[in-house]
Amino acid sequence: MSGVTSPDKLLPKDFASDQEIRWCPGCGDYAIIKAVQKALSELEVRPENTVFVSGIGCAARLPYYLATYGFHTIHGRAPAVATGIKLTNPDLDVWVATGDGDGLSIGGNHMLHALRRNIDLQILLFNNEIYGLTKGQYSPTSRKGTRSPSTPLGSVERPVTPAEFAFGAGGRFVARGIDTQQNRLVPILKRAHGHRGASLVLIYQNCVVYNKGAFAHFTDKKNAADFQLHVEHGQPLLFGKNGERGLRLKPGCLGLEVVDVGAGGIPAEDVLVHDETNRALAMQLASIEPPEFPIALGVLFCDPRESYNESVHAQIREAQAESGVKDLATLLRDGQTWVVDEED
Amino acid sequence: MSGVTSPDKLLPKDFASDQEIRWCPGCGDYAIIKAVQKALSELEVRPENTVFVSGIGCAARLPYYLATYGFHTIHGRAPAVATGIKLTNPDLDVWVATGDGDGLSIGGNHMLHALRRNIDLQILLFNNEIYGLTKGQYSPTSRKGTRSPSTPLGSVERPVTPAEFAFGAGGRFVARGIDTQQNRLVPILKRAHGHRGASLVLIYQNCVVYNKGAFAHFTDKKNAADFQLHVEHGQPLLFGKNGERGLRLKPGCLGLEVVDVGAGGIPAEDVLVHDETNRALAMQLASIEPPEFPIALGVLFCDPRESYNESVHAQIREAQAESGVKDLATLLRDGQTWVVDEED
Amino acid sequence: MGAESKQTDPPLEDAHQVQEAVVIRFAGDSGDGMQIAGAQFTLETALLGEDVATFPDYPAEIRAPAGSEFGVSAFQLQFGSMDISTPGDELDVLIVMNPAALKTNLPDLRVGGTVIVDTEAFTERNLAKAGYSTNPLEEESLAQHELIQLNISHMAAEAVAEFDLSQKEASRSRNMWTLGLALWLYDRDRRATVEWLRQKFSARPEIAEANVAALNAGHAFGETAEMPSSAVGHGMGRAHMMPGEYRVATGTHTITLGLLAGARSAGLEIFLGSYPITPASPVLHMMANMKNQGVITFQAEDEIAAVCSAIGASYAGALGVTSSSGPGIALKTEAIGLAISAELPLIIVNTQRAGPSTGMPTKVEQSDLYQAVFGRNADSPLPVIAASTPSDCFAVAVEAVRLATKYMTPVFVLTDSYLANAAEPWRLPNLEAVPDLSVVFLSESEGGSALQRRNPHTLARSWVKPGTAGLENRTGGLEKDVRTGHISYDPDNHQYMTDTRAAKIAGIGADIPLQEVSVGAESGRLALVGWGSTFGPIRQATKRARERGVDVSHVHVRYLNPFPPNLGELLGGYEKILVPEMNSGQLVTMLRSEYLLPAETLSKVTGQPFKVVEIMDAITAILET
Amino acid sequence: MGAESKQTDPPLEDAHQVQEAVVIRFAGDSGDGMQIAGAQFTLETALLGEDVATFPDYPAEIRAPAGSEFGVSAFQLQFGSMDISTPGDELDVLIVMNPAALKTNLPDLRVGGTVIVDTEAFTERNLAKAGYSTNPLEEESLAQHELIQLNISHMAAEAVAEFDLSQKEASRSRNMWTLGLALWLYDRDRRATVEWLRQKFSARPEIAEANVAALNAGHAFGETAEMPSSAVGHGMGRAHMMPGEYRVATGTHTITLGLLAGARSAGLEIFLGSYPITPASPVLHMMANMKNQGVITFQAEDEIAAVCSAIGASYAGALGVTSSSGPGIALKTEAIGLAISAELPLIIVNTQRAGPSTGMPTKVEQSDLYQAVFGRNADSPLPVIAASTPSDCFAVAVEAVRLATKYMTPVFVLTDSYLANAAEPWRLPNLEAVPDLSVVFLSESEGGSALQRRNPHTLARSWVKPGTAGLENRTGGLEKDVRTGHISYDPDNHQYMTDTRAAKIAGIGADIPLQEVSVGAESGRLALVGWGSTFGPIRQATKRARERGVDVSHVHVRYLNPFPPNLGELLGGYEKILVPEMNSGQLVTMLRSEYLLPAETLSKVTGQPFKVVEIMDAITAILET
Ligand SMILES: Cc1ncc(C[n+]2csc(CCOP(=O)(O)OP(=O)(O)O)c2C)c(N)n1
Ligand SMILES: Cc1ncc(C[n+]2csc(CCOP(=O)(O)OP(=O)(O)O)c2C)c(N)n1
Ligand code: SF4
Ligand code: SF4
Ligand SMILES: [Mg+2]
Ligand SMILES: [Mg+2]
Repeated sequence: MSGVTSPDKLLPKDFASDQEIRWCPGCGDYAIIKAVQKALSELEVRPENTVFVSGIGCAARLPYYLATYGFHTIHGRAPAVATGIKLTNPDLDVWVATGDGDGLSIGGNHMLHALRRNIDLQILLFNNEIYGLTKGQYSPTSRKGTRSPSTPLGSVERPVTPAEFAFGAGGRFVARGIDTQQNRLVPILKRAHGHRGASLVLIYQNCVVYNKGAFAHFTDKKNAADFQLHVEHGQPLLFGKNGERGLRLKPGCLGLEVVDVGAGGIPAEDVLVHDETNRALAMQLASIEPPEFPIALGVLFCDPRESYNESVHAQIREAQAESGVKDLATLLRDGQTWVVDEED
Repeated sequence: MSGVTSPDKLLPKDFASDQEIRWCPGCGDYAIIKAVQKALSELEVRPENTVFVSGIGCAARLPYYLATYGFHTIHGRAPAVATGIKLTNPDLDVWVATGDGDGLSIGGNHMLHALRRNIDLQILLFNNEIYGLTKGQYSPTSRKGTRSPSTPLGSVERPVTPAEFAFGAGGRFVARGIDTQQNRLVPILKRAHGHRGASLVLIYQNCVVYNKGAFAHFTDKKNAADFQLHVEHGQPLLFGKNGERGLRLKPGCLGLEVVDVGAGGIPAEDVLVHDETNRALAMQLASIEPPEFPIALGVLFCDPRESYNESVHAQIREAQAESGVKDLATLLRDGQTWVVDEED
Repeated sequence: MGAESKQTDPPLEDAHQVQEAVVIRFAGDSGDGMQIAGAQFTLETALLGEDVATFPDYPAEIRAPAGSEFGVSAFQLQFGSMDISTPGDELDVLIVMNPAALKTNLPDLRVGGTVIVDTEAFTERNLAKAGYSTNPLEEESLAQHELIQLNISHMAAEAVAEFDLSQKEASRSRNMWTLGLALWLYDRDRRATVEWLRQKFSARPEIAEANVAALNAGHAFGETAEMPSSAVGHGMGRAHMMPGEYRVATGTHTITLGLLAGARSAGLEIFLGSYPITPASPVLHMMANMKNQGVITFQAEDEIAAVCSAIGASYAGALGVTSSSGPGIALKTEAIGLAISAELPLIIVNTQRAGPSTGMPTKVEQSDLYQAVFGRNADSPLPVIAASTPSDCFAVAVEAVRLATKYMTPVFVLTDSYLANAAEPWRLPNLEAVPDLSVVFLSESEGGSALQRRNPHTLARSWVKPGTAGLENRTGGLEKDVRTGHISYDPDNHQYMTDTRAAKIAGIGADIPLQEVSVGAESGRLALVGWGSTFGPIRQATKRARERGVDVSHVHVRYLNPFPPNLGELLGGYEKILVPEMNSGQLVTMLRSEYLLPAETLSKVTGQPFKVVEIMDAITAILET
Repeated sequence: MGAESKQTDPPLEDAHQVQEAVVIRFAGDSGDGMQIAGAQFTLETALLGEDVATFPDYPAEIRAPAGSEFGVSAFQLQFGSMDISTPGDELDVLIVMNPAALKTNLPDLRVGGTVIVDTEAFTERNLAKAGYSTNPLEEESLAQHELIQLNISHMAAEAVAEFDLSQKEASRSRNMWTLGLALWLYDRDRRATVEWLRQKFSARPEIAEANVAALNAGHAFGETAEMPSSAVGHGMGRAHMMPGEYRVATGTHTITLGLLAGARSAGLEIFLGSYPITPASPVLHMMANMKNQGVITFQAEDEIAAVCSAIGASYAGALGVTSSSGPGIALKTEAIGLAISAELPLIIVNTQRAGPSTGMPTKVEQSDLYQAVFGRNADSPLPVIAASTPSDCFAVAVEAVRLATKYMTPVFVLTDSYLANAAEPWRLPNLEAVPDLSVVFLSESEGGSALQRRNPHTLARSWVKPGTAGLENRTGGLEKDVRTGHISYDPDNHQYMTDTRAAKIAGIGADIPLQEVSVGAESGRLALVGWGSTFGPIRQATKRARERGVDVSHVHVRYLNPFPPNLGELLGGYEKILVPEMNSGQLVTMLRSEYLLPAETLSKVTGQPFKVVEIMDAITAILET
């Protein structure tokens, strides 16, 4: 964003760098970057105070195309690099852009620990269920049976569900969105930014070259109403063209079930109301999937705890308040010293 | 176990190697190895068909003391090495011995993917909530505030709950035990062995040197009855000296609650019955903890799926059945060939 | 011993027929199918009996925006009746499908060379995307070349009009039209291509037939149109190839088949633990395609798990292999130390690429030699061998299996992105000549520690397979007692074990072929010492210089650690030593240290292979000083 | 320049007074408190003005079973009025608390030396655990030594009887009793120890006082008992130390303080990203103890995250530091390449240990030099410097900060487990003499790419701190255009950037002190060339040999990459070059390659430091051939 001088609100396009975008035509990443630029603009953040950190992959190219600070690191390690940045300068807004391979295959451990520590990062995971950049091998989120260059007869692995993983790691903010739903994605990104702690935003992203239409069963227009459940805190969990279906507690067990609502079904007030601070509910929402259920989208969980960076710096401040910052000369003399005189 | 020739049932002591054990006196690892030896004996497995693989740490020393095959590899990587062993020779019983540092800090990613793939390993995670071998630094399971050489003012990190992590990773067998409870640990180990897929056994282990009594709040005699809930498939979730307390579904939400049972409380038949194939229940059991709840011990979850090694070999067999194993000469000639004659 | 050349040396009178080779490059958008056109031209050429070498060069981006400069994909090949060991320095013919391809490739066309363009693509929009402010076809800039303007797009579309194709599908046949023309220009068959098309599109025959029609139309166009005679080539006649059965193969094919051949000879299953990375992934892909051969491939969660799983496989009695490129290899170095300490066979294939760090993933470099030889903690020696040509990868792979299993050690195999992707006629190896590598697992305890029984000649410990009763043992990465295999912190024992590990690897020197001279005399004024894929250009440069009477020889080193035992003496016989490398000078460091010879470096680090002329210039320069 | 010695050279007449030093070793069970006894003896000795060098040697096991051989923990020190630079080859006095300690340590006691044993521990059970079938105290085997049998356990228990201690606590005072006796034997004060005890046990004064009582009792015993005169030593008089203020410090103290001093001078915050590993953890621990100094320490989930977090910290404008040992460093090599490519400062401290693989974690080795210099993918040069003594770690750390920030590069600092744990009198550095390392971040865009602005002298790019308006930029591990900093696959650009990275690091050669000769002449028959913690034994061996008239010099190299510019010329002045290293010969490889000098190797890989006599023997041997 070289040359920005006026403090006026920046437009989405002001967050575009001068680099020509090199994603494939039609790639879902184009839609995502638009949403990111819009969110940054609406958040009224400053480009100079914003850092995008990424690993390697198509997703990880994102920082090049944003007019903020950007660090395209190495495969899988973005959360670790971002942790160093955020701990060093907590005033920076630090975002991580990663893919299902970058973030959950080679980088799974850093993802786990970033979420566990609850360091204040916004982690955007572009899940296309494939390794795009390396030309289409299956990934840990690819469905069983995925044919790819490394699994010509179909993969035999059970995929991980990223949101479930996030809960297992102790994540305090878990949200899901779809690449092309800008109107929904922008608010999610803004919520993630507002959450002081690790915010994981899982984005279903269409890799048109190697895994085209992987999410069509719920993203296609004809399936959207029946298989997308957009959750909102305090609102009933309704979906269907006219909100004629909903979720409620399955009586006598710890599960959810789909019910018809209104005429011929249960009364609207009996539908479960979304409570984004209810971890058990959020975990159930993370697990349900078509065809039995819709996919739950939006902020599934947000229940903040003190962030790791806040705790680290609070501890340093306390220690300094207690003993003061010693000058080096004093530090050197820790323990006993003695003097050897000239020509003793 | 050099020199075993008779096919007679081996005794626990027959599974002890000739190596002098080098754990600290009083370490919980002594109790665990006894349970392991007993389980191996009762399972009537052969030492030569059994491999223990470990990373680095006090826990990871286990293989040296067992008269089976043993591979003490590098820090955090045992599940990956074990995966190679099991895929190569599925007839071997492959066990992994790891610690909270080895398995969840540096090795968290391999743990995730071993569980996700559901490869048939028995993974014993000795959780002492500390790095023993490197002299007492806090670990990812250490409670917030843990004072250790690397956190002299107390750790500020939120620990991970290993069982929750396991569910997030898609684990199909999750059990918990206490180092010194041999009578309970042995059956758990045997169940783990019986489960064809990745079996995670989490063992609370007392590091008497660096984290003594970390689990006293539920392992101490005086606390045992009130804070240990030993779950058993098909049995009600009761605890307390005389089973006078139990768990039931908290009405109207997705949680559990502790209730008094019998005189003055709810009738025994209203207490929740453990169903080890109910993942939602198992996840709740994984999360409850003192003081509000007891710690759930035993096989929290066991719901088998085809193991990764079975799938891999089934696919190979199918491919071979379809096209047959070609001889090398045929393989070389894949595509078009031509001949250059002598002195053409 | 240098790499075996597939060529017999041509009779002397042929030696100066440099014109007996042609260099042609197809260039277009990533989506234009240039790699396929090039590969098929290569196949048809090879089937004719000519020699050929190729150089595919494609962008890092998956599908870069159409028409952009960085989206240009090119395939270059040199063919002819002479010994072709490089894809050629300068282009004789350049075929471009759009302005960006013209812009980025024109500088490589020789003066007087032919450029064939698809005029339809020279729209204002495309010109702008390529950064042309005016149309170069209408300008002086092409005056030094023979310009042939054809509306390929249009003619291809007409050729396929009768088929029921979408517009996108129809436009994809342009590469076949172009190929047809190119095949006509050099009088080559189309049969193999037709066959290939029909097989590839067997599920959609209309596409196959449309492509065949386009191919034929391009060919027919050549027949009927008045092509400038300067552009029309001819069959060059068969090259002087060694007798045998041939196919076209890249280094990926040959290394994979070599590993399989080695493992079969050893009686071992192959287990490949790998993680995708450019340009190493094709080895994983090809291995994954051999499930029906019983090959187990494991796409691990990362490179660490990949190498560890391979170590586990070797521990369990299979041939553990892991493949990656520099950044991924970096992650494996700790685990390789474990394999050294536990003395397990392991083959590590590094398909090198340009660095440091992520660098230029699709570009060639051979800068991981230091990493292979020195890149681990502590004293941790292992053998390192490198392939010099696509064909050579086969023998190198077999040799890696031999060394790994005979010496119970990890072995590094170095190739690079050029070798992995370049195709050439491959003389199929005589499988009877593959050495017998049968592995004998220890089957019974003969007292003492099973683990620490060493072959007194090779110093290799015995390989014990879990599942064997009576040989249960514990091993790992801690130092082991020389007698019992138990953990030992004994000072003398550590010295002994360290010395033994070193002696075991050093001993391999006595078990490998003596270093031979690839071209030239066994002593003289100058030796060019190379390794890896610089083989072709060094060979050509040496031969051409010798034709001009320059006293220069080419020594190509396959065994980089340990060196062949006679290498020092051999190199001592030359007055000067120049080491061309696609790095900042790595082999040269090792040679200087080992032999205290004043070897000099010729470094090229551009992500592109050496040109023959660059090496010839260096020869001239060093001999003048 | 070699490492600065804290010693002024003693006047010539003193030079042969080798007896002016004593070597003593405390040995017992891991739980016996031998390390504390040794450390306190060291402190009292240093406070006397004598010189001292220590060698703590403890088992890998946390608390090995009591009485076992592998559970023996020992602390050796040499002290005296001469230049003490090693802990000594042979023991004059050995104090053992049990049979296992006697068994494992006796071989190191010189003929005629004194051995003091705690008889109470020589029970049948303990004898059996140590593998003694008969009681050695009753045997010939000790005839060559002066044996002093004392019931230390009993006397210590009596001394603390009046305090209200558990039996376990009471038995823990044995080490203080023993220390008291040892202090008496050599006429040393107890004040510092008393002070230390009272501070350490301030929460439990009864324990403090009991220990003081035991200390005093041991001392009193010496006064009153008839100790054989041969065992009684004396104060040696002050050593010829450089004037200044001193404290006792290990390499861990000094390196940590050096990093802090460097960072303060540079005006930077320190961020340490680390993961525990023996023997490197103490650096993490000591840094973690400096939270009140604003130091951020981050115990990462693994070594990869550790180095990456440090890179992130440097990116954000702090001084990123990461610390580990060989196996952990292996995991960092990929990320170090990123720091090289992105040109960010980073300090990597490797406290080396014995390998390969897990090896012998608590034992010393200096075998990661190859890894530091060569151990990355691709051409990825960086500076490597090594500390030679505990004191020297301070200056080396400051220098690392200077190089990292001035040249925008990762810097390797090599120490080892000996330096990390060994204590010696440390002359406190003159803080005014710490160079001004002030860092200037780029604060405004002066046209062109912020990232690629290079200082024409150092070739370092400018450091841009996120948060700075107008300088927003994108960087990473892909190759960057020399002008814009954008991703570039341009061949010439890659050559240029590779050359620039190489030139930047090579240019450091002109910015470091010339190599000096540590002991001896600037030319002659033989140079011993060392690096790292071999400084002490090489220095002593050289001095002793010179006393005997042997023409040998000691050159100690701090700058291992690049070498000091005069090193080649300097070494060229000696007839022979011998390179003692605690590895299989790594520096020697680099010297031979760089200077084509026939340097030879003196390798010791036992996990133990060189003995002076081993080097002296090697001097004799090489000069005889
Ligand atoms: C250490 C290392 N290993 C492997 C690679 C190769 N690599 C680059 S991106 C990638 C996977 C990308 O998948 P994902 O994260 O899902 O991103 P996408 O391209 O699908 O957006 C791989 C395997 C690398 N660059 N570095
Ligand atoms: C690559 C590497 N990093 C670090 C270490 C040092 N290390 C050894 S064990 C260990 C942690 C052990 O903790 P845990 O797994 O909990 O086992 P415990 O000793 O507590 O049983 C560490 C950090 C190592 N050996 N290798
Ligand atoms: S390969 Fe897939 S993810 Fe990558 S840019 Fe192309 S469409 Fe997008
Ligand atoms: S340090 Fe702790 S875990 Fe390790 S052996 Fe000792 S008591 Fe057990
Ligand atoms: Mg992806
Ligand atoms: Mg632990």
